[in-house]
Amino acid sequence: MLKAVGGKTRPPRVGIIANPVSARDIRRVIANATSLQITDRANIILRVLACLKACGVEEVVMMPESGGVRYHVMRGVERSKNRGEEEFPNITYLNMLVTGSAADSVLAAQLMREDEVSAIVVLGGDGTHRAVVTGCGGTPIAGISTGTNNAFPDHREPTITGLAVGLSVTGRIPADIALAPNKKLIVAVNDVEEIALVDVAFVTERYIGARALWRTETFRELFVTFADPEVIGMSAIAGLLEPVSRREPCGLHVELAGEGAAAVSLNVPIAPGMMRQIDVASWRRFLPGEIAQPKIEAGSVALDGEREVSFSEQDKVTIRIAEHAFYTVDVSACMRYAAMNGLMRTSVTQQPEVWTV
Amino acid sequence: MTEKRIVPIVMPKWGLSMKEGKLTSWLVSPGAEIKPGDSILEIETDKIAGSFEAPDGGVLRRAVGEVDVVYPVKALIGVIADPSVPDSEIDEYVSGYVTPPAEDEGEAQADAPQFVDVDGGKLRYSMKGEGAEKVILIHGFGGDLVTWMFNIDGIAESATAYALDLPGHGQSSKKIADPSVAGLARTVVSFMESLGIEKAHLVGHSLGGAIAMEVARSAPARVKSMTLVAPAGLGPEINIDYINGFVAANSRRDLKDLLGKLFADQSLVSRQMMDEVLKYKRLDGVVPALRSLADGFAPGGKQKDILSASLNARIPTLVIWGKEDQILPVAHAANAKGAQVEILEGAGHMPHMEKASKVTALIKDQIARAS
Amino acid sequence: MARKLSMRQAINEALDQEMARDPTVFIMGEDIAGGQGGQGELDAWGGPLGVTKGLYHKHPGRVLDTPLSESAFVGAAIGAAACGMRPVAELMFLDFMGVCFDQIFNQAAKFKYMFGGKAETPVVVRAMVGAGFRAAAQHSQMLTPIFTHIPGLKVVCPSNAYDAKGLLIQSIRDNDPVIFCEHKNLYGVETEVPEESYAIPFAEANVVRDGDDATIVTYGLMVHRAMDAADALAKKGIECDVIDLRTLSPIDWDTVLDSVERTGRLVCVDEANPRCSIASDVSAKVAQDAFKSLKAGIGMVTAPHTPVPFSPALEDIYIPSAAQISEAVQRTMGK
Amino acid sequence: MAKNPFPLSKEKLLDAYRTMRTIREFEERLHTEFAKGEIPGFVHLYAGEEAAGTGIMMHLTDKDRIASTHRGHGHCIAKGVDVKSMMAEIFGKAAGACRGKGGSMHIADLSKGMMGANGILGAGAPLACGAGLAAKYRGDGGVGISFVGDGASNQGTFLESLNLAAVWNLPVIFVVENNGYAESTHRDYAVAVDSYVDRAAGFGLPGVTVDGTDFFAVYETAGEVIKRAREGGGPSLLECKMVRFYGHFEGDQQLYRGKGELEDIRANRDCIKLFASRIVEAGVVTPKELEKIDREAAQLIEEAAAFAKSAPPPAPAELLTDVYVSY
Repeated sequence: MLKAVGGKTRPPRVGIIANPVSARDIRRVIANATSLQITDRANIILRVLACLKACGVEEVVMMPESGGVRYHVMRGVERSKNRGEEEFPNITYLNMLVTGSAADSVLAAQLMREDEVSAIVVLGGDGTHRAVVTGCGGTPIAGISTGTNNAFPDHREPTITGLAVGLSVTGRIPADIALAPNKKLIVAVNDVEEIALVDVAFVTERYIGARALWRTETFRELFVTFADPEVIGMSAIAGLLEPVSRREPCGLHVELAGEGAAAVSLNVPIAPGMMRQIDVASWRRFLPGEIAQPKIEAGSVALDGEREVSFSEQDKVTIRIAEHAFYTVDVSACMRYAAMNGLMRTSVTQQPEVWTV
Repeated sequence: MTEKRIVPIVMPKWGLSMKEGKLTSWLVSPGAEIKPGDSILEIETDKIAGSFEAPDGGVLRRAVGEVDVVYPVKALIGVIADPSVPDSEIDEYVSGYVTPPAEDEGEAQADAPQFVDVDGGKLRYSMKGEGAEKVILIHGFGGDLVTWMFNIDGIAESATAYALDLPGHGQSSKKIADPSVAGLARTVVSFMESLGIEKAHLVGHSLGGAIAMEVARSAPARVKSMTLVAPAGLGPEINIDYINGFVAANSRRDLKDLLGKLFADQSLVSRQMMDEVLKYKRLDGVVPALRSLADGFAPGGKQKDILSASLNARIPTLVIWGKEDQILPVAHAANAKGAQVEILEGAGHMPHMEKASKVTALIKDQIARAS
Repeated sequence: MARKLSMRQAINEALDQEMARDPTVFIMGEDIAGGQGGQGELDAWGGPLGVTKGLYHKHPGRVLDTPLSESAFVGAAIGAAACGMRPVAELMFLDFMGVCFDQIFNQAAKFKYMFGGKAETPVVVRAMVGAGFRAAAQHSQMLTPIFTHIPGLKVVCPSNAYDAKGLLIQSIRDNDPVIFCEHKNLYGVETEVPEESYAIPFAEANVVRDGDDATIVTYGLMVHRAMDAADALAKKGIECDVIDLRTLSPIDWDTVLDSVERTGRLVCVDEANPRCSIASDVSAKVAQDAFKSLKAGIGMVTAPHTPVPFSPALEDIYIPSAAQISEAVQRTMGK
Repeated sequence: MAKNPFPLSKEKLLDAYRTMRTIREFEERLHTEFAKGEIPGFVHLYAGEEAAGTGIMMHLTDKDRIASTHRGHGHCIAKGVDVKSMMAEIFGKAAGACRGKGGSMHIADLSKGMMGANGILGAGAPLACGAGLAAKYRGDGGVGISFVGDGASNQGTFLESLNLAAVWNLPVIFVVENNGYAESTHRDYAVAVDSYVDRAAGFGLPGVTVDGTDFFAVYETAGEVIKRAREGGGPSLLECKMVRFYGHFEGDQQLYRGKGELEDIRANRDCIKLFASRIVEAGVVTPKELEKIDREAAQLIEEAAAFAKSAPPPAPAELLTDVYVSY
């Protein structure tokens, strides 16, 4: 089922999709959320590039965008070249029209999959990762958190993510160790399917507007792929009720309570720094194979924290959960393997034992 | 006895702040026969220019002062004496003359205007002299206590002279609670009460004359005599264009012709005089105050308060008028029944400035008679 | 005795009284209180030369220290004025107009006209002008001509404390934008100043000395130099009209022309550089309108066409002197 | 009719549509009149950007002030300036909003809180700070809105104003209308850090980026930032990513555009089409209702143009008036 990560016929190539407008939405205003600067995003990419090069990756393909990341990356590369360094791999940009919307990330992921890159490094929040997963098929992704509600991507120094990707795509870490499977939620509104990596919320607001979710009075129902009490946002509601890990073969379904019908009232960080009381009517494990329907007849579907689709009484809406839906580079496993097997050693006086995880 | 026979002409002190003055011209030459009150020379200070009138009669024996030279107050400028006084004596007098030192700060302070709170606001006034008789000098529309600067020292020689700034004028409050003649008269009475002046000789110029008459009418027990200098209140006519022009004037150009109408000799209107008027007129509240006053005593361009009927023999009344008055018709003097009337040649609406010595002498006589 | 105030005190009193009178008046500028954000005293400076000292505590919330950001705060003053306020912005040194000039000449000066008469911008920009402070080229200029050139602006430059108070009050009450230029070497000079508020109308020059032989037209610090010159000339029998323009835009042409028509001789004195200066402006006007009255060529005494030098030895000869003025008057007399 | 899912009443939705259609008609009319040589000088058209101005202005009243840009017609219309007087102004007529003295780049109506289009790029930001300062000083709950293009956001005035607004906690919103081009130069070239949210963050202001072609995104976000400012929550920055249908000014051949770029934005990013389809699909309004507004907007602009063309020019004496209130 798992392909070897390194391409056999061509030298390994890595794709990078950096969303320049993640962490830019209304939560800056309503919740003092982080707004990671463009220069910081570019510097993250430069750090990842340096690690990829250090691991022997010579070709990187990137998504073009018009948010300013590209110019900083290219300036950084040029400055390095001017000083005679060979710090970075060769960079090419996908040939695609930039629209400045999430569609760019979807398209870039599709093009990278078609181009058979070995892995895609993603810079963004939950929304960006969802867009990439929509297009990347079986190509593994490595997430770097640069968004607002980062329930999905890990929080770690991107240098290490770059190293883990570099080691794995150059074939030095077995795929069954380097890669981890993930669940996803699939929402169908009539014939159109959308996915979510972390959570699907049904809310009564029936327009998209500023997308973010923060008006708790509109929340009705929630499905999550995993429930982690260490994150913020919708999945935090589930996480604080009953933790479910990313690896368990089920999700959680939470029904919120109307007036006075709460089984449990929770204090939840539903956005950065924004604590709200959430009244819960019931919750249960949500299993693969189940097909659920929302209780409300009209409203909006919020995917990974953003209102995306609105529906009315005429629309048929269903939701289900899928296991092994896509793969992520397991940075922790990779680095442990690298350490145990001396992958980062440059002079070999003592051969380590070969460990497996 | 030489002192009596020789009359020194010294730089006068006009107004409170004057320290020196410039002799701008001699109007008579040495040897000329001089009557008291003749204009003999012209002086300019940083505030005002004016002609200086002879304090006494005789022959101008020496013109010590040089034209365009600035002299301190009380410096010797000339000598008048009878022809019988020998030249040697005159020369001795001139060479022996010592200009008295300028008043020290303490004396200046004693002279400085004071303020008193009365019904109708804060009033500025100056007080001079120590005589038993009290005299209150009431200026006219748009004027202030400084308009009596040529007279107050003379009056103060034999009486205690008070000169006040009416509400809306000088440095008194610019708000006028009641801008009618009756209201201003009440302010004067309140002023007298505040200073403990039971009875006084009232000297009023123009609007101040009408105010004096109203005080005499409404509070006769407080008035010993009246001297009315070109007073309002003796007939309906008034040069309303002057009044309106004065209220509206905002620049030196506006004022120049206007102020000329006050005097028989228009050259008396100096740049400094205009500047002083402008400085006053620019103060916040002055223009509305003047407007309300003008509307109070001359609504529709005619005087409202005709007080001639209230004059009576119990309060001796002297009326002084400049023959060339362009503001209030000198013919109104005839309406002052029972009053002594003095019409002065060569004077306009400001006889107490243009013919200062004469007017001062008339006021002193009036006070003496009525005491 | 009438009360005497320095020009610094007179300006402070004008601001104080106008703030007390009109709640829409507030003042803003760099360090006009001073000490903000530090651990020491507030109102530590009261302006770099102490002109606004004491107002901060007297008028809470109405004395606004600004960042060093002239474009932003002068523009904000102009914007607030267009919204019905009467702000007085202090630009510290008029030399700093270089960094906010757009807001003054393209915005404030133009609103009334380019919005078809429907806007009013009652803003006052106060700033120090003039040389003699050993402050060198960027803190000493007399840039009055630049503002005078621009339609829509009014330009005021008082020569004494009395005028400073009355003209500043008028500037605040005026409904047009006013550039109020304060000569830093006059701040300490005292004159009699009434305690009450008063406004001196614009376009009314002050004749500070009368004479029939020649007319000296000037403003600001140069009024004092001109008076010194006129005193010296009087000793030689030459009597001068000395005209203090007080406001450069609008300007009192009548007083200038009346005087020149009487004296027949004109010397224009300006601390600004000579080209396109107030002096050249007055000269041109008189040459056009009173040519027949002129008995001699017009004299001009100005700073040289150089920046203001630093060294006292140079700055002292940069500033027009009484001797130069006196010589210029005598030249018009053929002497 | 379906239940209205939007945060605005049907009436308000139609108002928004009418405003956007009026702007579009106005600008398209200027486009043709300019080509015919009927308009003096030069004009900068707001077509394509209507959703931003409209979505923001719907939250404002006359006590809220805006400082606009050289591309100010849309702001004027959305802020309630009379369309006929605007048209007459652009034709240089006495009946113009500024009596023919300002022209396209200086239309203002302070009674409507429109502090003027501005020919100096970036100059409006300090003025909006002044409006915010006045509102804060008076405590009247008003806000100042500074519109600035992506190009003019490089001006020192703009950056200084971000700082001043932050330092004084002014009720000011800085709206960056990012249409991608500073005149003919793409923002990628001219803006070192091509993120206005970053710029705001650099001064301690929250910044938000929204899709400026999405009326609802603009409307909801603007509502939050304006409410925040009114309540004393201080300044913020709102970047609207949008598209410009015409050149920098009329007559601009737009040779700097990528191949197919204009066709793409007109086909796929027309904010009015997107808005119309959204409200029609939701079943809140019918195409017929919108068509009626289309006709009325066209009629209004037709009347405005006829009025402007037939109106007399200013009298020569007008040259000298309105320089000062009194002089």
